[in-house]
Amino acid sequence: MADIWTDYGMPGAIIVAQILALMVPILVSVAFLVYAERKVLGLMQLRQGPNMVGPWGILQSFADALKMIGKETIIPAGANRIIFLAAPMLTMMLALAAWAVIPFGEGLVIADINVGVLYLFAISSQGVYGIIMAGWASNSKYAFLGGLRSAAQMVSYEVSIGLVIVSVLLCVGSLNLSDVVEAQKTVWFAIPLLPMFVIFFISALAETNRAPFDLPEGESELVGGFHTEYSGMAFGLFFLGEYANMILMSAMTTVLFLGGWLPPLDVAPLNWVPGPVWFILKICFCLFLFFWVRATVPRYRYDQLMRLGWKVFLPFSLVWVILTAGVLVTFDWLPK
Amino acid sequence: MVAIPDFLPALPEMFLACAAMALLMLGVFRRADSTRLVSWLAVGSALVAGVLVLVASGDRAVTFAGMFIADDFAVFAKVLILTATALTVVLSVNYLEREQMDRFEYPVLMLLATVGMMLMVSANDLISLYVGLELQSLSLYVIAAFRRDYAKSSEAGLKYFLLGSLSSCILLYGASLIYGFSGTTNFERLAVMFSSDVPAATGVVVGLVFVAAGLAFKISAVPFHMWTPDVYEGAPTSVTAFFAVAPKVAALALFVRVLVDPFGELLAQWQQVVWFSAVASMLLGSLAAIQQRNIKRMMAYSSIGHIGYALVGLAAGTEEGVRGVLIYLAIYLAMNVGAFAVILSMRVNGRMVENIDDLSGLSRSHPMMALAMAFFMFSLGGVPPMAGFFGKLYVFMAAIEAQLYVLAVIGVLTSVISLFYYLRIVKMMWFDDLMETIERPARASALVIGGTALFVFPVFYVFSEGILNRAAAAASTLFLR
Amino acid sequence: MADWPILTITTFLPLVGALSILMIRGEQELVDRNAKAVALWTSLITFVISLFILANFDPSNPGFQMMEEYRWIPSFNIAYIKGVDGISIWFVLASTFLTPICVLASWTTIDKRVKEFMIALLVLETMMVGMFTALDFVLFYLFFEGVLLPMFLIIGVWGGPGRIYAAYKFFLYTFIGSVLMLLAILAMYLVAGTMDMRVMVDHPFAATLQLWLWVGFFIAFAVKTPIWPLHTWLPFAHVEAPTAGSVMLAGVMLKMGGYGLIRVNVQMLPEATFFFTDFVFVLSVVAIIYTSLVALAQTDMKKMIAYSSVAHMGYVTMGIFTMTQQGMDGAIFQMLSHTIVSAALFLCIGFAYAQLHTREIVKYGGMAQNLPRYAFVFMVFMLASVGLPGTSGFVGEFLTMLGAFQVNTWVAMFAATGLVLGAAYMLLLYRRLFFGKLDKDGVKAMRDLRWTDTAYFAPLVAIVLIMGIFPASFKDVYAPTVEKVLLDHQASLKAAGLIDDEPGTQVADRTPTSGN
Amino acid sequence: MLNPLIVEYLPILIFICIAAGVAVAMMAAAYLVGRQNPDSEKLSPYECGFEPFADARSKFDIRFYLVAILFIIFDLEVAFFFPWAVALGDIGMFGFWSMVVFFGILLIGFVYEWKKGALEWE
Amino acid sequence: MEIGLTHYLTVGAILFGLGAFGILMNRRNVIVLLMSIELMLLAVNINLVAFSVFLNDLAGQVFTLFILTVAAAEAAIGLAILVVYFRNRGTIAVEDINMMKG
Repeated sequence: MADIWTDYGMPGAIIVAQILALMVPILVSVAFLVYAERKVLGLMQLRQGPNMVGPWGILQSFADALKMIGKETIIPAGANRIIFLAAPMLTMMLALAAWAVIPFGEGLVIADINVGVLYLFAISSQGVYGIIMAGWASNSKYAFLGGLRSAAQMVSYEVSIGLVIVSVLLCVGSLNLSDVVEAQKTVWFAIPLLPMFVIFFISALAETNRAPFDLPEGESELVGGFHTEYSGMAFGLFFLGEYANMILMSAMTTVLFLGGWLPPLDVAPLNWVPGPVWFILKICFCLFLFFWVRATVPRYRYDQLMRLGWKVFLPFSLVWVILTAGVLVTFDWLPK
Repeated sequence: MVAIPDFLPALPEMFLACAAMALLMLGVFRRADSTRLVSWLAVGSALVAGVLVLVASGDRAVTFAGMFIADDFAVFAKVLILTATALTVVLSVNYLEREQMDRFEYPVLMLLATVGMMLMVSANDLISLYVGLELQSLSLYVIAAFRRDYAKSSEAGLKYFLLGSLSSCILLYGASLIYGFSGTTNFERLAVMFSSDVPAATGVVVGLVFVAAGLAFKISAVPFHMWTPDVYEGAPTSVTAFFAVAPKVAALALFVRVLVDPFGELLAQWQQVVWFSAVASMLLGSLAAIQQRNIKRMMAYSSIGHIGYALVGLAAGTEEGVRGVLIYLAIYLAMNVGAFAVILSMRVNGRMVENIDDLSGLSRSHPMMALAMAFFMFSLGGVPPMAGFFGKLYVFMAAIEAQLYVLAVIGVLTSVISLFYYLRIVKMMWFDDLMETIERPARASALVIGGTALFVFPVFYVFSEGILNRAAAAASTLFLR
Repeated sequence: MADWPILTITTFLPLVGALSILMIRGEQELVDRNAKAVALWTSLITFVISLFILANFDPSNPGFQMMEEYRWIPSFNIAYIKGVDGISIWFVLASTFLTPICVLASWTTIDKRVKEFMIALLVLETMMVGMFTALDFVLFYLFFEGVLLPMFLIIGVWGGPGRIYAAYKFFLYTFIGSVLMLLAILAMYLVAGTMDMRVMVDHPFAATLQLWLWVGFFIAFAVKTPIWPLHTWLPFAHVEAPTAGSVMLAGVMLKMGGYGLIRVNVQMLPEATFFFTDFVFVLSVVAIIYTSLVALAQTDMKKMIAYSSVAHMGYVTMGIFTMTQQGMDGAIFQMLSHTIVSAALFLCIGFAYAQLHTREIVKYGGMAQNLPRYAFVFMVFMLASVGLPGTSGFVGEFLTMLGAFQVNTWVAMFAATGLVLGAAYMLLLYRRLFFGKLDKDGVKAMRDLRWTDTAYFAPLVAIVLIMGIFPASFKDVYAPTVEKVLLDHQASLKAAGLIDDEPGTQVADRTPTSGN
Repeated sequence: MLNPLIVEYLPILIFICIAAGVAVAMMAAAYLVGRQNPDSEKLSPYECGFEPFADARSKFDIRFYLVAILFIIFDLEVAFFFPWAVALGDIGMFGFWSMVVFFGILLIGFVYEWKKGALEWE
Repeated sequence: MEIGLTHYLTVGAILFGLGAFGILMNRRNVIVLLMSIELMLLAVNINLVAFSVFLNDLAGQVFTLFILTVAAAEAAIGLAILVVYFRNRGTIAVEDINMMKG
């Protein structure tokens, strides 16, 4: 018995503890993220934002959550029950699962697998399933079309994201996310690969169906998009998933381009600050960019969106990958 | 650092692939009415590739880490394939225009399929085999369904796709077993492995059976022939013409190489299977064709039968047998291209006709075409003095030499049965009265008809020794070990 | 003279003619006329050239003469070998002789697709001459089968109402037979290692193998000859074929079977031949009697002649397998005679058919009164067919019977019955056609032979009579060859231990009695 | 002890399980807490107040298929880029030029699509 | 229980069998056929990767990569053909693929 405990039980318990220690803050921060977004938007547009629930309205999100739990979960007639319910859960689950490989600091990662980038890429690609399932299962025209649009949009930008990641990998020579961060000791990739960084960030907006690419849920044409028929907690899960994804994308941006837990400059006052703090700060910066874009940029038309994805980002990132590789090979800068 | 492989042996393939891509770009940038230009350029590049193949012939070169082999066997098959492609593209040009499906992708896809076929016959590894096979198959799936507005065509494409990918799966499963139980996918290493005294693992034999089944699918040998008649009937006729020759040649050459080269030592294991398949193909091909009214369907069964004859040579498992197969393929190519050129010319009042009856009285309206078609039919039936006779002569000779007497006897008997339907076409054209006048064939088609007809009858006699020597050299490269 | 390839020229000159006809373009009528003219002149020139073969031929030499040999497919030991010996030379001449006659006979009777018809006829001639002169097995087989294609078209395109069935039957029967021959050829090639027929003749094949090979060849030749019971295609083919087709069919193509039996079965497979002799005798006798009886029952005159052909071919096979000088001499002579006589009879029927468009015997009658010249010509051929002394038919039948008597009396007895039956139906036919009352309007309106018709009947009559009166002039050409064939045959039988080599027994009986 | 591979990946498995558990729990909580009182009007799909007509999952624009198909192809090409990018240091110049060829082919396909209008939406 | 090669092969064989049965038994929908084909390909991949690991030889994994790529292309083409077919016939039921007998 003791062996089983030391061999399996103990490490298992540690892992579970680690996971919970990560997941709970994420869920909480999602709640605050919603609040933060509304506040930031409010400030940018010279209005108040939430201010009634709790001090400065800080408990707004929790109130919303309570409301959602209390609401009735409506499954429309003709909908495919199982898929209808599975879709939001899948979205939520994926948004959380990706965090398993994100390094918060040196060694501060739950699973330090050597194909971390691939895992991340794979998990974030799955996101489209939740949406297409929701759109299809709802048995509603708006949901269906919204789902299709959403899916098409996400896959379109997925390709560019993949190529962007490839260009980062060229400079790293490893698929391990910690290695990716370590490789940015000299300079953050956001600087040499600036165009890639931009593309990645914009694609991340599209991946998460955020403004200005939030037209799957463009109210004027498609009501609520793929979640038109969702209500209550089922809707809440989509909602949570979307915001969790935003944080995830920010984390990815941070890891890939902004040096992860590394301080901006490896000098005295800056490197006293622990890595995870830098990491969280950078995520916050990225999230702020998300809000900023939402507050300022008007929504794209669908054809513009697809054009941008296929005709601008894709060729550009393709060429950039080859260029990067060429430069690296020619000057023998390749990581060995 | 990775050593840079020798590209030269694969030069024709690379040229053709580049040509296909260049033509694709040409077509897409010229936009309107580029089909004719692209088609003729495709013919030209096929010919250039053929020249490259011939120039490089003679030596046995293995490159790309043992994946690719260029030997006389491959050269022979490639020349046939390229000839078939060039001829069928020539035939297609007018057909496509008249049927309003002249899109420049067509010749490009043909070229890509041809590249795949060339890879297939040059494959020296299960991986390159698979890649070549799929490049071919994928292109063929598309051109089978090339006539988008025509239900039969898309159904043919769908059917071909479904069964074709099923066969690919079967082949792959076999390949995985072979790899797993022998530890290698390379043909040479496999051959070395089997030539030792250690008996082959059961897994390898099972894998071989799967691979053979998958390939039998591609050559449409019985019992894996089900798709053939439907696809032949449904696909646009020019595509059917292509299907009937080039992929058959390539897949059969591949089949021969796989069975003879790496698995030659397992002759005892596969000979019975090939024997059975040959007999079944010959029987089914000749019996089922008799009741067909649609000429494309009839040609499908006919081609099943012909694969059976070619397999007779393979069943012998000897160098003579392989030589017979190669000669058979060469002749098969000529007569089938010719016959399809005639079928492609079967137009009445501006639309295609496919019924055998529509050939009635062809000798009245187009005596030369009817004569050529009679040549092809007699040749397909194996009636001397047409070239088709020699094809059968050599495979049967090999079969008798390998003491497969029953196979040879069944072979000649089925070729007699098959004469029933070949003769029926001759009868239609020559004995029956004129029903509807078929339009004049386009000049290119007429040239192909004339050329192949001449080949089938007198010209083959002049070149037979040359073809024979080439085939013998090709066959011998497979038996080096 | 000897240094130009006369056999090749004879073989392929008609083909050249056919190609030039193919090139003729223009007005329908003009094309037809030119086609006929080209065909006639080509075939006549070919005939003249073939006469040079005869002139150059040395009868005393039993081997092959005027040899031509070229490499063709050396890797399979296939070569282009041509040559004639005493056995084949007359058949070459028969082919070249009958072709112009056929062209003439079709001059007016063929009115549709004249061009194609002439081409088919000339191609047929090429194939026939090629087959008789080929000394390489592949070449032999190619020409042997190649005959089928033009003949198939001749029957199918220009034949009577049942032509399609007849053409199919003709084609498939012959083809099935010959594929078996192909297998046998392949087997022989694999044993002997060459396709050269001269080598094959000397090659001793294993006894059991010989039996199988013999069967393969025999079926092929038996269909072609035809030998009962494989003759059933023949009546249909004859009835439906146009006159020229029937003439070629009866005149030359049937002889291919007989020629093949001698050349292959007898010369190459002596032991099997010895083994199967009685079997062939039975078949021959049945053919003679049975088909004569069938002929007696026919109401269609073409069919009657067709069955009589089968009967006559029965004498041929019987004669060949007696393995005596007389028997084989007679068989060859019978074949030559039949070439002329049956061809002529078909021409006669064709003449009548062209006017009355029926072959029913009852539709005719009393023609002797208004068609005297026709009646005379018909009579000559009828008598030759019956075997009246002084006509060609007599010599052949007499010699084969003589040979048969030496070997097996019973066979000869039965064959003799066939002679009586033959006389019965031919005389009956003649009586019903030419005597009796001239009461049918159609018959009354018929015209007699004109000079154009005489142009092809006259030489036939002449030859029938010459062959009957001076048989030696024909026989001497091939007798030495036959003698050698028989000696070789006996030598191989001795070597195989099938017969005693002491003189005075069987061999003594078979010793040729006359060389001249 | 456990297989190192499992040690490395077990946390991920547990993580995914817990994530799924959280999602299910939240959904279940809503069911337990919220009052379920469905009626047919509530359950009918939203169609701006009209009665729903025709099948919601009807035919849709072919271009969505096209995008899906293009995505499959390109995503796989990207999948090929991954190992290449990681290993470029080992395969050097030859590896680079191989990929340039690959890239060229990809580019031709891309140009073809572009010119054929597969990327147009209006 | 140690998980050995046999287990992988069994899984592969079962998946392959399921795919094959899916193709042979399914009478409903062509999409299911496409999925069955994919299933079979994946079964092959499992085999190859398992062999590759147990043989300590990379060829199997290389093969798998090729298969994956080709499978994607195949799926793309298959879907495209299916779309064309659907536009012509208005159905993708398997039993309706019968315009040509045989």
